[in-house]
Amino acid sequence: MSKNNARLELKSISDNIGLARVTVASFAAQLDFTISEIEEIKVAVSEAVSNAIIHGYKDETGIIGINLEIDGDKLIIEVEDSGRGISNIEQACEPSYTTADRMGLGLVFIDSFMDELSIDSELEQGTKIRMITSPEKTEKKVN
Amino acid sequence: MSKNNARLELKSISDNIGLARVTVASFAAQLDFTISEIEEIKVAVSEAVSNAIIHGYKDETGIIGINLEIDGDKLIIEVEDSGRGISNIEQACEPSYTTADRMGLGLVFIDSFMDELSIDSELEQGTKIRMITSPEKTEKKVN
Amino acid sequence: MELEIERVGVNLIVRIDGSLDLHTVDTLRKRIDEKLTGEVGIQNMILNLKNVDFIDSSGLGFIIGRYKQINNHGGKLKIINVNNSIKQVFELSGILKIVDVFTDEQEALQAV
Amino acid sequence: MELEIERVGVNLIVRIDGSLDLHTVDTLRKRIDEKLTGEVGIQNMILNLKNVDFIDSSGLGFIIGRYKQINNHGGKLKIINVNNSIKQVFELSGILKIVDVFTDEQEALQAV
Ligand SMILES: Nc1ncnc2c1ncn2[C@@H]1O[C@H](COP(=O)(O)OP(=O)(O)O)[C@@H](O)[C@H]1O
Ligand SMILES: Nc1ncnc2c1ncn2[C@@H]1O[C@H](COP(=O)(O)OP(=O)(O)O)[C@@H](O)[C@H]1O
Repeated sequence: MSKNNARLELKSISDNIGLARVTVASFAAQLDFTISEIEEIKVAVSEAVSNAIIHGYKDETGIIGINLEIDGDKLIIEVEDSGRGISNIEQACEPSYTTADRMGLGLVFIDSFMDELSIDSELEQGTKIRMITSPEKTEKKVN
Repeated sequence: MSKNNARLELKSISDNIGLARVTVASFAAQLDFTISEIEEIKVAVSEAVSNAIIHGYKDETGIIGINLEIDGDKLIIEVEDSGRGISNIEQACEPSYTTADRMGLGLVFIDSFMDELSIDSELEQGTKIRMITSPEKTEKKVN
Repeated sequence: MELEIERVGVNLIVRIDGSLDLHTVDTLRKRIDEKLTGEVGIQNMILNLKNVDFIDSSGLGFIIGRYKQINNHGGKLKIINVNNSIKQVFELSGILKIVDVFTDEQEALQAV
Repeated sequence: MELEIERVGVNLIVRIDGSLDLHTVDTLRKRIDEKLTGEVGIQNMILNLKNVDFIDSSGLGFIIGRYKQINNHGGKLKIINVNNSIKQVFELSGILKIVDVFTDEQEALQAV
């Protein structure tokens, strides 16, 4: 499996967070991730989808798109909403920073659990979070 | 949960059949299906997606779309491809009828396991299979 | 997600089954609040996470929230059974520095 | 999907772990064919489906295919451990009228 891709579209309701996790985990299983790496991927997806629901769409309901791609040994996950957008991305990534009386740890978790994280956002247009990870991170980090 | 919907898009490669099953099963779990009803739903999805891969796209690769909807106690699943289409739908549904040296049981299984099945197909345009089912079928059938 | 709440003296044992995420924490919070306001004399809370198969920052927020709630009234929050699926999130978050973790309900009951 | 093949006298015991669908049957078929052509004297096949968690009509086609292959050479195909997840498909398909089902490998070995 060196190339594959899929896309999942969901209504931005919390009932669908588990579905997002399960789908991404099943797609990810095409690469040789360890169980604990799959857990980390699930956390990252859960954070990104929760953010789209709570911050992106807030009191409205919209569509969340999840693009999945396997490219060689890389798993690329994009979570996008057409919601309110982030005004200051750098600030949003700081630990404990939250605009909604939450933990402010979502983006921190994504950043810790994934190899790469990039955020693309425009006010009133929406947000796209792109995360990349590969199996056996520890081994690679040691080298 | 009285209204929800999601859409999954996949490349038509057999690696993705398990992903389709897992995603649909997870979505279906929002209704009160028994374990054996979930098994039946998985079989139906597996048949429809396999058909899109083998018959719809044959030697090419295309996109398979899976629309999922919950409406009251109904689960509505649509599997669509933009492949070669079915020339005679009635014939295609007959047990043992196959154009690819297979069992000819795929559509029979879908029809048995789901409450409703309808097929929309046009040659060289593609095929859309729509299936509907609800929890506790046996109870309802007895009444 | 399933929830089992048992009272043992001044302690409330809360056993959670399923995922701790944005979707489940509201219900959990409400069910626990009902118990805390409906009964008098509850001091400490023991969260049994043995059957929690997933937790993210929303779930962590739920635990921290219970910690504050109990702590504000002079009680203690104890956690038991942090299994492998949720270990990473616990370690990364630093929550282990605030909340005490025990291996079984008996041990936690003795420690409160 | 995982596969374990063991030879016991003239019998080939095939233990399958995972799903029997379009994605897995080609590999299974090839691995079994290699064994059947690579070794002489194999007469019967016992398919142990204990750890098969899913089967659809492609998986059924695989079993019928093995049945024909073995039957054409005068051998017998036996199936053991049709568990709950795959029972519905077996019953609906009518395959039970063709292939004999046993409860364990020992019983199947004695019956061939
Ligand atoms: N999809 C999004 N749309 C709009 N704002 C977002 C989005 N994701 C994150 N943010 C902003 O970034 C902040 C930090 O996010 P995060 O680290 O996940 O913490 P939390 O969700 O606990 O607030 C959020 O409080 C919010 O202001
Ligand atoms: N998505 C599709 N696109 C084109 N043809 C199809 C499609 N689905 C089914 N068919 C046709 O209907 C026939 C019967 O399908 P089915 O009952 O699933 O049996 P099988 O897949 O074993 O052939 C197929 O052989 C094929 O000719």
